[in-house]
Amino acid sequence: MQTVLPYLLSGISVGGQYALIAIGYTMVYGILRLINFAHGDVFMVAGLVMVYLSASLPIYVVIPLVLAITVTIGFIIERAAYSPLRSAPRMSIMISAIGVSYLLQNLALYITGGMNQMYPNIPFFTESVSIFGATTKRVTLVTPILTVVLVVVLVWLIKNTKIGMAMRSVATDYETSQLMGIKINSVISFTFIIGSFLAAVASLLYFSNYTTVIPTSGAMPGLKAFVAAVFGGIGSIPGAVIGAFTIGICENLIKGLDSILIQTGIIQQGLGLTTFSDAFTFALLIVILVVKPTGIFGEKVTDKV
Amino acid sequence: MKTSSPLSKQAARSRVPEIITGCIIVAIYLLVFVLEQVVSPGSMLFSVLKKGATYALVAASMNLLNGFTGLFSLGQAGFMLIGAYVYSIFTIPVEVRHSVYQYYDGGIIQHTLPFFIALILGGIVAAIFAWLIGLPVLRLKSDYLAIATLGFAEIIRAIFQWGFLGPITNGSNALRLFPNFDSMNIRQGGDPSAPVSIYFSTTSAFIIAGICIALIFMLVNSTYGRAFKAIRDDEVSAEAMGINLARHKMLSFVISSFFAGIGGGMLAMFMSTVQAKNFTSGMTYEILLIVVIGGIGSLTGSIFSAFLFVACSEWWLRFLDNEMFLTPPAKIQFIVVAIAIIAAISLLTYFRNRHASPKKRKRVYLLTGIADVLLLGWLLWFQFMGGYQMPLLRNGFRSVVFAVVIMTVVLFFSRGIMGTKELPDLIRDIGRSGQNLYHWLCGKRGTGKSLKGGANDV
Amino acid sequence: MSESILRVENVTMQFGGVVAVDNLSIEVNKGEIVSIIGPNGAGKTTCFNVITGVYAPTNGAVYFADEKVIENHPQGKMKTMYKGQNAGKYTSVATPTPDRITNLGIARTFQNIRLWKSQTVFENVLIAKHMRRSSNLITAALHLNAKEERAMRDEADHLLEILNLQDVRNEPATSLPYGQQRRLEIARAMATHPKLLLLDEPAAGMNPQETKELTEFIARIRDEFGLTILMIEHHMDLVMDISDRIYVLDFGRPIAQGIPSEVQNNPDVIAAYLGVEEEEDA
Amino acid sequence: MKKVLALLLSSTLMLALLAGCGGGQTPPPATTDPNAKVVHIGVFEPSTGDSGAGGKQETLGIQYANSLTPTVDIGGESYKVELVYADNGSSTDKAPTAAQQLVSKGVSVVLGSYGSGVSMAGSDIFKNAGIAAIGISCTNPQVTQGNTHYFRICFLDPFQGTVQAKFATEKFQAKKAYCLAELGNDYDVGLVNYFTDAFQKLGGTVTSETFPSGTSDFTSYITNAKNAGADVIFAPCSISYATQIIDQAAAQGLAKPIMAGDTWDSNKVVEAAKGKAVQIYVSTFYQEGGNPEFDSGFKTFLNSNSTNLNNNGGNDMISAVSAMGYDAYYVALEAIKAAGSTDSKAINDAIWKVSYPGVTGQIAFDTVNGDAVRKTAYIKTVNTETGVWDFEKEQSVD
Repeated sequence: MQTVLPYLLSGISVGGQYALIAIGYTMVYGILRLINFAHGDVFMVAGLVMVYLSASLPIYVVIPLVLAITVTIGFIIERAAYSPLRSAPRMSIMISAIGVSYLLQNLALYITGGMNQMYPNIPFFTESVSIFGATTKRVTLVTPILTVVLVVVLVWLIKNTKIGMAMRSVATDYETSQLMGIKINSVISFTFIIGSFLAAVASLLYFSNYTTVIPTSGAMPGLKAFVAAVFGGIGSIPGAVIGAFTIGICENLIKGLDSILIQTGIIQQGLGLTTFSDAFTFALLIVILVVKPTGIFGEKVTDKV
Repeated sequence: MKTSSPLSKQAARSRVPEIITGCIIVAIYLLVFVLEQVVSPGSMLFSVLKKGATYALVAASMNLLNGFTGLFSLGQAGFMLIGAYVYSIFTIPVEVRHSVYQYYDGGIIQHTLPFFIALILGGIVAAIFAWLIGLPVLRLKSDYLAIATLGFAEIIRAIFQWGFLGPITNGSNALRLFPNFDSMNIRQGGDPSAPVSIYFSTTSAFIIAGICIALIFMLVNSTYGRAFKAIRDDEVSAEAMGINLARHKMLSFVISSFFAGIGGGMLAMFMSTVQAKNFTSGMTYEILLIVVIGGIGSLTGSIFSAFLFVACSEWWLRFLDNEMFLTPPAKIQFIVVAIAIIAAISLLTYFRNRHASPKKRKRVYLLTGIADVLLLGWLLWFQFMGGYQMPLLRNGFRSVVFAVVIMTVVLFFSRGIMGTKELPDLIRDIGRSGQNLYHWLCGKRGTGKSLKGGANDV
Repeated sequence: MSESILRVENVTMQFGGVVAVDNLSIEVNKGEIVSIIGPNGAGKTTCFNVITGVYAPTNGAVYFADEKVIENHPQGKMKTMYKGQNAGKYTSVATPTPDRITNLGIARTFQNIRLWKSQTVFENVLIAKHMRRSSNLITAALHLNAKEERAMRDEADHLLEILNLQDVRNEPATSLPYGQQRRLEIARAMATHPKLLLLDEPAAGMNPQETKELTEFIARIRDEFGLTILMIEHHMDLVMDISDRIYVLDFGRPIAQGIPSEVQNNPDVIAAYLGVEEEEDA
Repeated sequence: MKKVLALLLSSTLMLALLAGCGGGQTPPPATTDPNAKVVHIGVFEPSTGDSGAGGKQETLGIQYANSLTPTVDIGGESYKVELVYADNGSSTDKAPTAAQQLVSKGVSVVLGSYGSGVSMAGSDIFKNAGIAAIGISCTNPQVTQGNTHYFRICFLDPFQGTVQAKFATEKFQAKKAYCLAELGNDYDVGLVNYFTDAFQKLGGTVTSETFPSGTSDFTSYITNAKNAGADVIFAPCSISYATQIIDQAAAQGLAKPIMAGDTWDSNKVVEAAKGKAVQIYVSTFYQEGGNPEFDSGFKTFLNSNSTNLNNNGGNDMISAVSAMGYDAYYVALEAIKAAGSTDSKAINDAIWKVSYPGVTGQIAFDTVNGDAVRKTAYIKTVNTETGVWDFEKEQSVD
């Protein structure tokens, strides 16, 4: 247990951050059937905004400002790049998402001049604490708790508020909801706002932990969060959270697998398994898709002939 | 519509556009060959042509899958990686293997194959991998298929980087010193150090890509190609008409991967080093964008846009990456051009939205107006108060401009350059519009309308 | 005349708790025109989907030319839900994909027209000939099968001529009016060289004149091509005119069968169905 | 009609754009004498990507040297030296086109690159064009091995790895080392390989691991290092990863020294380590204070212009690669002078014989591969209180 614990800890922490991003993916997919490839980059942009703002403003002003700006960016992206393509084939809108992602990354590259940016220290978050003999940043412990709290709030919101009901209705049947007088555009915008908000929160947590922001910072976490969303059954929020934690933990266990196996005496020499820390995520995804094509919590859909 | 059908039937039977197309293709090959002999071999032109030919092939192979069969796969980079590795592993001369596989005692493969056999082998290995991958994933639907193939590409990348396969793949290290396009140049007496007598590197890239694309083109126009299109349009009725979905999807997937593998081998020849780390999902996205810009379902479009894409990203837009200082006349020139562009875009928006709903129209006009005022104000400021440094230009600006252009294409020209047309169709259209334009210019008002009809008729 | 070409035996199709088809048995003999009628939601199209292999039935079997092509028995969750009287009668599982069924000689049209949108009328028919090709991938891709290709095109043109679609040969399939699209669906199905043709509401959306033409046409192709036809139809004129026999379904159950005059006078049928339909017609 | 209009408009747009390009290409500085003769030197450096920061610092050294000596005498005539830049994006797939870009601009000699992988990837292009390249800080032996057109002024990885191994055993009496390299980075993998060889020869044991590109979570790797019982950690990766590793090692309370190669000699590393409980030792080419005249001049150059300061990472700390870039420029000038022409072939032949006293030491090339003959490396350590590099010692292999 003592050998595995540090890996579990970092796994849970990463999983929490993935979860917050994954919710954005899963909600957008649930409503628009769109893989929002730009979501990971919104997360990166939130990190950059933090870096640039904190250079001149105090931290307690910056954090709400970062949240607000990220939400605005998410809203603008939806209005500018996705809403004109509402009636276009699904492939075009997905390609538009790839285009936005490309644009955000290149814009970030241009603005930062290709230099990696150091994320500011958020007091309290970045201090080291000791737990069960393992030392880690406090944010590692805060992340899963905050994630769970946010998810509970979100689920409550979707279950009980009017806009939440509208979201569920749009997710179930797009056309009918429109006929029933639900304002599709505002529901979709709201979904993007929530997704971007969570991405901004995730970026606060993630970059407090891994303090360098580069233009491609969002790509891998974004992709993994999406995999987590698919893994848990896209469209389902608890599924996304469980998927994210699973992937976070598996990923870190793979990184430590050589070390664990050597310590427990199963193998004598490393197998170089760390090479597969990213690939393993995808292997897991493919296994799930083949066994249960709609993910763990996904609903089965049948085509009508 | 009905009245024009005998005419269009006649047009369909006419072979003239096909003949013109053939002539154009031959002319392009001759031109490339002649250019290669005339222009300095260090020119960016050849770099762009070689990479363009490579990307054209890969884009065509992706179009076969995504455009013609309707399978949304994002695994192209993975299959290119396989092709590139197989090609380079089997063509590195034995005498330099020790230096390339420096950490693995020269590797375990000690044979070399002629380059074209290695290229084809690369395609075959990619096809075999595709078959294995296709067994589980081809049952998945649209987005799930996309993400699963994307995942497989990442897994393939990790496998090729794995240290334990080092004696074959050189681990994560680069493979080098294999024959590249420049080795295709014909040298005096066949001596590799002798001066070049006939330049053949770019032409050879064109020939390889040309043969492969021609094969894809013929496949698409065969009964199998028609079956692929049926699957794209409606899987259920395709199956009901006796088309075996699993088999045909697999065929398309395997064939597409075969050509992607060959494209990978060509990319290896172009880059002259191969490293698994470069074959990322970003590469797949680039190719996907090429396909979309060219038109999903048009091979001609893929070829055009591959060259356009490569030329813009590697060559024509490079100047945007460098800081630039203007001379006073150049500054005025710049401002005039900038105003012209702003005016053109504003007019375009104005005309595009003339018939939109009043609410939308009002909003669009307002936004355009504000943007115009801001930009013109800034230009005025720049003319009278600003310095002589060209604004915004510095490293990375090229990519930003490029991304904006791509977004514009995706949003406003979602059918791409060619839609689903091929070159002969285009020539046919041009011919028809030419006729119409002629009539129109001669003042026949009645036929003036058919210009619009002709242009919209797909 | 009594040579059986299609036999549906005790087929039950359950979707979760909904029983769409309940213990249905149908027999179609060679050369017949048989109609299935019944109110909306009676399970007619589901029955077609079972015959063509789109759905695997919960229970029952389908025979084509006295050969068993589909057989299923309830499994898993269905087993606990299924309470049919045939439990245990069918033991093996054989559900070929639709293309296999088509290959055997059963072709169909669709109720909600499913033409290939981006293809022209001619191409729609031509593609359906793909299944009967003899060339393999390589000869086809290298265009070494010119002779076969020409034969395919000629046959497709021939079919268009028969169905009077020659005028719109090069139009996009979806630009045609409704009636022509239905005819094109029939042409496409016939291009697969079927022995049995399943028509799913071939006259839906047609005006009386077109319906009349269609009636004659169906009878004609039956005779010319030696086809057997099983069809679902709501136009009673059409059904009563050309059907040799009629099956009536309601709530997934067969409630009557026989020659048109028998069915027309069956009180169950009148109660369940015909009365309603006639009101609509009037 | 609308279509025609749209076509007209878009063609105007295209024309305007083309005109814009044409306008842009007019020779930029208004002061240039059109009759002055010019020799072009290519700067083949990354300014984006993982090694962007290092590449920029190296370029700064070259620019500084160019600002001091903007002309060169060839055969009694004064030629203006013009630098031509191409960003190889730190990636081996962008490097060939960047190299081609330089070739097409007609450069006489190339300087660069920071990073061995990109140098190797561009090598063939230069070779085919008959242009010589002078590597500045690409330390992998393969860059120059088996060719006659690639030179370098820095030491090599077998040397650097040995220096590090020796330093680890001498200073920390290390018996176990944990090595971490980025997958597919020739520099990392090569250096780790040579370090491992040397360290094992000195009687130590090594655990090596690799991480995929784009990794930002190193906590598990640091745990692995702890579990392996390593006395030192050797992680010669790009700066992007370096800052992460330092930060996370500090957070996890890793008490062992972290060692790395010349890539870590960057103010970004100092910035990351400042105020944290970590020990960092790097081997490098130059130590600030080695040549006060260069130091003060370069600092003035940096502070004179905000872009320069930004490219140096926001402060005026001098990185060894800047000094190397500075030296490389003068080596190139020496070669041009010796060749007596701007012809790239003649320059290539002349480089073999160049011997130049640079700020980083005497530079001369061996006759086999064209590598600089260097005997010592400087070991530096971060002073985490003040946030500057402290000189540790001069280490040689003997």
